Amino acid sequence: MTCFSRPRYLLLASVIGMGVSVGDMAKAIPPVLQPEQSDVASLPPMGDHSVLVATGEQSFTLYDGDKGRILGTLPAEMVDNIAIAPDRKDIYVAVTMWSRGDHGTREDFLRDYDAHTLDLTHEIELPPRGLAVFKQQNLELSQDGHWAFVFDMSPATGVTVVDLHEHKAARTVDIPGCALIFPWAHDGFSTICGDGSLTNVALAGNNVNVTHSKPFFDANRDPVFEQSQVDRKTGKALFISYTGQVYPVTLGATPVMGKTWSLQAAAGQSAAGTGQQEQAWRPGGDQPFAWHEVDNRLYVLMHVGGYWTHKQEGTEVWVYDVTTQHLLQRIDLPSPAKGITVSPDTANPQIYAMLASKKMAILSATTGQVEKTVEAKASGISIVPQP
Amino acid sequence: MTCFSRPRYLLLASVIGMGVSVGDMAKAIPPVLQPEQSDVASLPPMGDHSVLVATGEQSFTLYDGDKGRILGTLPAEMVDNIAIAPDRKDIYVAVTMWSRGDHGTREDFLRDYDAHTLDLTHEIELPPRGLAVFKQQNLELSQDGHWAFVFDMSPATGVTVVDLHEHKAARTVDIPGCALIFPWAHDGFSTICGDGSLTNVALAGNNVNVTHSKPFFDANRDPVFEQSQVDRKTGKALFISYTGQVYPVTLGATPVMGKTWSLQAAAGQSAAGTGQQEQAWRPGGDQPFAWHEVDNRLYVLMHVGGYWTHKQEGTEVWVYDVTTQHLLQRIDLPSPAKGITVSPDTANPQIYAMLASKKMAILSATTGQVEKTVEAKASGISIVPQP
Amino acid sequence: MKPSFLEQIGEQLTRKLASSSSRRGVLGRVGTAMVAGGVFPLLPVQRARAAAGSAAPRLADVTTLSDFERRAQSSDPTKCNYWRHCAIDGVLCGCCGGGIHTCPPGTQPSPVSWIGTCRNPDDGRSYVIAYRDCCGRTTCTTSSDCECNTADREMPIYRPQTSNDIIWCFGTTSAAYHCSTAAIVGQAE
Amino acid sequence: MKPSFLEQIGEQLTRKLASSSSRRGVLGRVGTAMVAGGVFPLLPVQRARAAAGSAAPRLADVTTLSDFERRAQSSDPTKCNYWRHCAIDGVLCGCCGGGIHTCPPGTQPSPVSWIGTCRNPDDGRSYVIAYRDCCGRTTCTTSSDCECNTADREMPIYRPQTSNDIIWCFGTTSAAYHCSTAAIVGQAE
Repeated sequence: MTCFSRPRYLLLASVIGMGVSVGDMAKAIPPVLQPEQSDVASLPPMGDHSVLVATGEQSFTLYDGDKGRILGTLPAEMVDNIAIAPDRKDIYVAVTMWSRGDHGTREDFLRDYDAHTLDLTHEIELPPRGLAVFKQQNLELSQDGHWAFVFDMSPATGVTVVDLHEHKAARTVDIPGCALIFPWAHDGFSTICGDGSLTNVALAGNNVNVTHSKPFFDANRDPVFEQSQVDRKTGKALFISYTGQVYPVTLGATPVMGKTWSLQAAAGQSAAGTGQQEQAWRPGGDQPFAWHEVDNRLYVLMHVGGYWTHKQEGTEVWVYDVTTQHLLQRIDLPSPAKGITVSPDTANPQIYAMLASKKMAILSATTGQVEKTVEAKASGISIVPQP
Repeated sequence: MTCFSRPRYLLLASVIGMGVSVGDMAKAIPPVLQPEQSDVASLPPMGDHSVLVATGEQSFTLYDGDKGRILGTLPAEMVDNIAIAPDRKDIYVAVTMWSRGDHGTREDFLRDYDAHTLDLTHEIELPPRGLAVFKQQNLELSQDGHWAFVFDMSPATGVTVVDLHEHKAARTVDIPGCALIFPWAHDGFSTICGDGSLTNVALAGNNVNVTHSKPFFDANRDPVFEQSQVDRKTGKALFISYTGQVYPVTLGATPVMGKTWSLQAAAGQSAAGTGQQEQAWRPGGDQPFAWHEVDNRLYVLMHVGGYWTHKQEGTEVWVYDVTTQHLLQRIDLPSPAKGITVSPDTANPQIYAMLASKKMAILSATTGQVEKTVEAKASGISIVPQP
Repeated sequence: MKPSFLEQIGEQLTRKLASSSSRRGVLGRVGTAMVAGGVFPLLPVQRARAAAGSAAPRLADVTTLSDFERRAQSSDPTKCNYWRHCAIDGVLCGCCGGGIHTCPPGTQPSPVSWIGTCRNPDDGRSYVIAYRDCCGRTTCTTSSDCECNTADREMPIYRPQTSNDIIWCFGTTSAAYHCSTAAIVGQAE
Repeated sequence: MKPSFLEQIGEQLTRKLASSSSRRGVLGRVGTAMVAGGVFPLLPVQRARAAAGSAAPRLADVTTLSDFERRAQSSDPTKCNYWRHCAIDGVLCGCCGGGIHTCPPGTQPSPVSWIGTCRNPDDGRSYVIAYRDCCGRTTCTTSSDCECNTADREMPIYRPQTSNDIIWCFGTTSAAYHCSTAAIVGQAE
């Protein structure tokens, strides 16, 4: 009910600032500051020194690596995944929610954000995604920008192929016993299976052709990291095991295996084994690897420990020349880091290190010096655009 | 597609622990630990030393004040509100959400949780609530357990009356120029208006009768705190101003004003004024007051500062005898606190202090000693059951 | 003749809130409220206009300034002690990809806001500041140094126009709070 | 004769997942998977049964224990170094109103989980531990001391049964993660 028996207050301020007319004043008096209109920022084309950081378990925050400053925010929780389009014009986020917060109807979407405005342009319905702590390889894109690949687990595993031109899920491919998505250079992807093999999915018009490769690593004794790297432009992968063995594979319907090498041997040390008390430099963390494809350098977050320390924070970043399989550089981190990414440029590449302290350290990949330290409330995860 | 060309793995563990048959063993050998079934905890009747704490901007966490341990969790964000039923059998949470997280269709609910199981028993649709950083007085209950009162702001202000027996919103009462809900002992509530008056809403069957009182405080010069206290059993309120003036009012269709007193004068000091540089002990914080109705004691979070420091953390808790209007005790806090509550019992009352460090300190209200310090990730807000 | 301030507000609200999805019928209720405009007390913005002629700066009087005013700076708008932030409660948009009167990409400024009156140390004048929230996106996660809570002349929720605990997101696609700006409206009296 | 372990799993899954609201048809797919039971490798739980006769504790061998095992304690199940927590990733339910095999009020145990194999310092035996998540409610907010991430014998997501980064909430009202328990399934080989 409304009552008019007494004065009431208008409880609103206008969006329009008033014009304030300033009278003639003596020159010595500074002018009165003028009213300001509210506006909304937009972003320039995404530069090489851009990094999307998982922050506060509620968002990915886009940072300018040169200034160490925030450019914008995309909502995403711990189990959601994010990917930057190869042409950097879109950012995709795969999300899962329930209609009433922690209960109600489950809904899964692939959200398409315009990288210029950060506006949500499409929200594509998905079948139930696999829910795990963020893994880059649970959401991948084809290089031609036509397809997104979303990992499902119900707990049976599959991959949903999303048509990004039509903005809809096209099909789901079962990948029993396998997980993670490593895209080929063209029209397909491979997944890692529990027996140490690959299952390879070729997209062929409205069909898919599935092939299975022989096991190439011992999944019981020394599994390869979920965060193994793939050069999306060439479809070449570097699968890296808990102990530090590197398995180069050119992905395709018939994957081609390269020569295995050891992160430790490439550094002039003994290859590490699987002893729980065998102290050695080992890769580890939430996101231990970053492959700079243009320079063909592999950056690895390393720590000293025994076997089963594959999730331990790294104290150094080791930089390898993948062509010659030699260690080029060891970079000391200011404090232990959970994950790293490296910017794609060759002129002045930056390392983005997500520290256990939740700060982000931005280092020169060339000199190893810390350029910025940002109070980012960061978890271990970040992604950068492709070259 | 499913493929049977190679062994696959069953990726599941059973909910049922296996029975493990243990053979005859020598007495010296400890028995093999037996399989365990999973179960779900439920809670005893809510005790006097229970406190619900706003935690991590995503939940209210129910603590046992004696043990300093968590009993359970209810989801709630910064703008949501919580209330414990007078009989302690239900906990109500008023929430606002959007169907797609930060966008989509807005939905407002009053959730009814069973205090024994913490199960959600009803989710009652509401018109759009007023959204503000948590204020106890934005959600109130009638003492007979029949009605909930929810503050609305669109930005016009109103109160939605919810029938808790029928589990539905019954009506919305406009309260133009007014806000906050202070329930009467029976069948009504009062709200504070911008001109320093009260608007009083009597529930009468299917109708409401609205009355307006004269201004009793100077809202321009020295407004009363939003967190002013009401004894819900008697409908007596203590409205407390920024400077520390206490206005006792017996609420009703025709509120009865008592004699104003000063927090500082009751402590043998000069009453504080409105000077920005006038240093004095003043009330302040997110939740500066707790009225122990049975003992008729008022606990106030105090700090030294000038006027407009009404949100500053308190360094001490001052305990007043409301009957005689004298200071009884000054309790030093281990570190500055944003808010306090006091347990309703007379035997061994506890002060729950939400520290700026996000810890919760549990103090004896009798001795002032810290009994527990809990890493609660607490914001300033907490509530306790009624006597 | 320029429309009066109240007419401006009315026009803005009508235009801005017509697309509101509120179930409560904001527009109808605000319309009802508007007709009684004549009995409303002067708003700070009107007082600002009335005082616009007297543009000479006041001398700083350290005996009457608030602690915030004594310490305020005018060089870095991404800090809590920037002069315009005398009564702000929230995350500074300038730390989130926006600016002092600019919302970060993907968010929307609320057409209504709370206001403060803050003193500019450079000219000694007081200005009315509109703390317009940027809305429609998950809260910005940034350094704790950008989370501010100041309260010079800040009033309770029953005086909403100068109350900073309210989520001032009305007429935006959603009332999800992202960050807060501090735009100049005009000189205060 | 008792049903075999795989039959037990099958029965449990059928019963537990029949009410699942998954759009992907969990039941049909799991049913398909079950028929091939004979070709599955032995699961740790089966190996546990096979080894149940050899109940004599092994002597602690400090040269082969993991760092976690060397430091593990058996007195306080609300700490990350409690012996059963050798491969847990999440918030301990014992810190949230639940217990070592008990979900807090208002949550539901997931009928499926990942497993670890942990050594009990009291008897020197290794046990298979089911890290059953409690689901259907906002994540528990508690002391950081209760947030654990250990990885003895923890495998990648392509070996999901021993992978602890997965949200193991299948067949619950929602897959919202609240906390994790560590229930004994049986003695390991």
